[in-house]
Amino acid sequence: MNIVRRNLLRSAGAGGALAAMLAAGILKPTAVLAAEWNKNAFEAKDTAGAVKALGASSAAENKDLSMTAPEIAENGAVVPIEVISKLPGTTSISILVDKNPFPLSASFDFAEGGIPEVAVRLKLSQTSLVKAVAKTADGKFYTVQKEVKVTVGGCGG
Amino acid sequence: MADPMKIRAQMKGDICDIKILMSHPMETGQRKDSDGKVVPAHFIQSLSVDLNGKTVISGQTGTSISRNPVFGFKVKGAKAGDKVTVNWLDNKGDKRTDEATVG
Amino acid sequence: MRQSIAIVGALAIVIGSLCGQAAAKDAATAEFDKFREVMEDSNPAELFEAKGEDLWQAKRGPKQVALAESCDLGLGIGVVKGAYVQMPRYFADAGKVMDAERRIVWCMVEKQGFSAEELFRTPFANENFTPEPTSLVTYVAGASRNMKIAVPISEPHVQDTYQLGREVFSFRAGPYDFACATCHGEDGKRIRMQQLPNLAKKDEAIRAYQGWPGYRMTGGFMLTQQWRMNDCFRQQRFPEPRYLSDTVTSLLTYLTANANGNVYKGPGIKR
Amino acid sequence: MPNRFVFLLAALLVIAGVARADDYRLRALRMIQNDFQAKGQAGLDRLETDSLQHVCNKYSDKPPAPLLRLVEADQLATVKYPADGRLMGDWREGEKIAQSGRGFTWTDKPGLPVGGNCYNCHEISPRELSFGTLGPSLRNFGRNRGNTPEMRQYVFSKIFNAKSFNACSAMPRFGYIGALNEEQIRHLVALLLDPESPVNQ
Repeated sequence: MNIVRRNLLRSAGAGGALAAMLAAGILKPTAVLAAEWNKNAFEAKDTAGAVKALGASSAAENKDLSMTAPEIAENGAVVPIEVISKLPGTTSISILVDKNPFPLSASFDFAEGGIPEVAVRLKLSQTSLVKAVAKTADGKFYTVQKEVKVTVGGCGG
Repeated sequence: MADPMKIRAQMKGDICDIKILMSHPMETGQRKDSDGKVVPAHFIQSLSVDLNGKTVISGQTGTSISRNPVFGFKVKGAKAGDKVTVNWLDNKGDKRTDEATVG
Repeated sequence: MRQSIAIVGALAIVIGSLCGQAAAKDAATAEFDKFREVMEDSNPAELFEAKGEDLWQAKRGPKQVALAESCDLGLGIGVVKGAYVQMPRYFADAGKVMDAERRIVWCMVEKQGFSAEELFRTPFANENFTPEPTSLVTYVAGASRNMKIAVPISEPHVQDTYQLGREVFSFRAGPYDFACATCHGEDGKRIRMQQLPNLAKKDEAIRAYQGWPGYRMTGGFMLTQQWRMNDCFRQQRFPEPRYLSDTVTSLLTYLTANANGNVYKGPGIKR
Repeated sequence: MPNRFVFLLAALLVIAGVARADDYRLRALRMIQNDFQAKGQAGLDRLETDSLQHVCNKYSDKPPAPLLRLVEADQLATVKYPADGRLMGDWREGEKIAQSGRGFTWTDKPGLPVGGNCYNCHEISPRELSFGTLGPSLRNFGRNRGNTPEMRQYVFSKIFNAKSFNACSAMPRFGYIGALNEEQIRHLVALLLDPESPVNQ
């Protein structure tokens, strides 16, 4: 089962009943989506706080977790980032922009069938480290990071 | 109501490549309009990708996602003709569900 | 004195182009190019193509007529595929050479009965608003994707407009003495990090042509060739060209016909 | 005889061609006058060309040599040097001016200070990677050319009125049109020539 959904069930305090409702299609998927948003993590003002709110205490670098990001972004409003995890049993990938007002940008959970490879486009308010944190089924966290430079545009300056 | 998404789901070998374009302002709550007034935050918070009715990837997003978001995902166990459904929901309760057929 | 300055100047230009520029420029440009494909592969412009298609098909306006059943883009009423890459062209019913946006707005006014005044008031998109002609142009442009640009340049009206466009292109005026050609008349130049295609040359004009209509990453909205010309004149420190004016059409005729023979890959995605 | 005929024909064709080009030029000018509207600080008077612009337009930026020298001398005569003779300011201020591309568009507020637009076209400090290439690189400008009084005067003049040295240069006449004042130009001279400036590091 999807980890986020499991958390939801636990916090709802009536896992069995909710699961049954879900299975019966009484709760629309968007209702589930609404309950999932991790406010603490997304509203954390620094990377350390966000990572902590995701439940990661220490994360190690590993060659099986990689990130593709431009060294210099053509436009900070749309920076293409791809994160690929070849770590066995990857259950989630989160992406953070260190210098943004709220660093946590996105967090994805992979159920059976979902391959832990995601491509997103992010806003960078300035030159910053972009960081990915992956979680594996055994509860371990891994990380990778890259610096993306944001440049000034033409004409208007 | 929000505009429809564009979803492309294409088999590449035994992996299904899914590209999603969403129509959404993704307001950070920090931008000021031309009159100098702060534009309130308005952004997608959650999304899910279902294959034949079963969620394979679910995501949560914050204000750092670019306006008119673009996502790329990969799914295994799919075949041509399967149904891919994408849902999103934003912080104001707006939502959208769209479908595509795997090609 | 003058002579020695000139010599030193020439020397500095040579040194500049040999070392400083080359290294820094190429690293950044190469990096942009690497991610260009990724960006173009999933271009939010597609969202506007879809919107434009709905607008094209729907019965709308005071006359409750669909453009699909009333608007001739040059290849017959309702024919969209391939029309974009053959504009600007001469339209006998209007007695004018028209670019795609000008023609679409003409159809909206003449066929559907929309108010020209209203359409002219807010012609370009911003964060909160996308004009209907913008979505329509994006749809029409997308329907010519992967087709060869073929402005009918031998048609006398088009040829005449092309010649006028060439003159507009090189007209210097304003406080900074700028013409279009000041920035777009040489190969391989940049303003800050932005490439400046040489619009007089076939292989470079195509780059400008297929950029617009384009999804602008800054702000995240859709902008058209009409907007591009308008904003170039702003940066040229000129007064504002009227929306859909002969001057703008002539420039678009000049740069599009210069790109004739190339395959159109737009709508674009731009910085 | 046939040779003379061919020559005559060719001459006539050339004249016809020139006449046609002039015709388009005039018609384009009339079309422009008709198609623009004043907006913000950008009035329609900006479409009226001054003598320099007229010459450059007429000769497609390549006026004949005697005219070129005349025009350049004319432009050089517009340069106003500081009364106190001081040509070097603070390169740090110069860097800020060089970075800004603001000024004179219909969306800009009228009045000073406007930016120098320098990085739009030139490589200057090695710390700024986002630079244009319309103009030559100015990297190591002072180191290559020397921080001499003559060089200071040349740089001041060039920024004040670039057309003094190249009549149809792409570079605006920043001092002449009142975009940059004396103090700002001094700072830019320092940015290029001061040995402490990052340009020369």
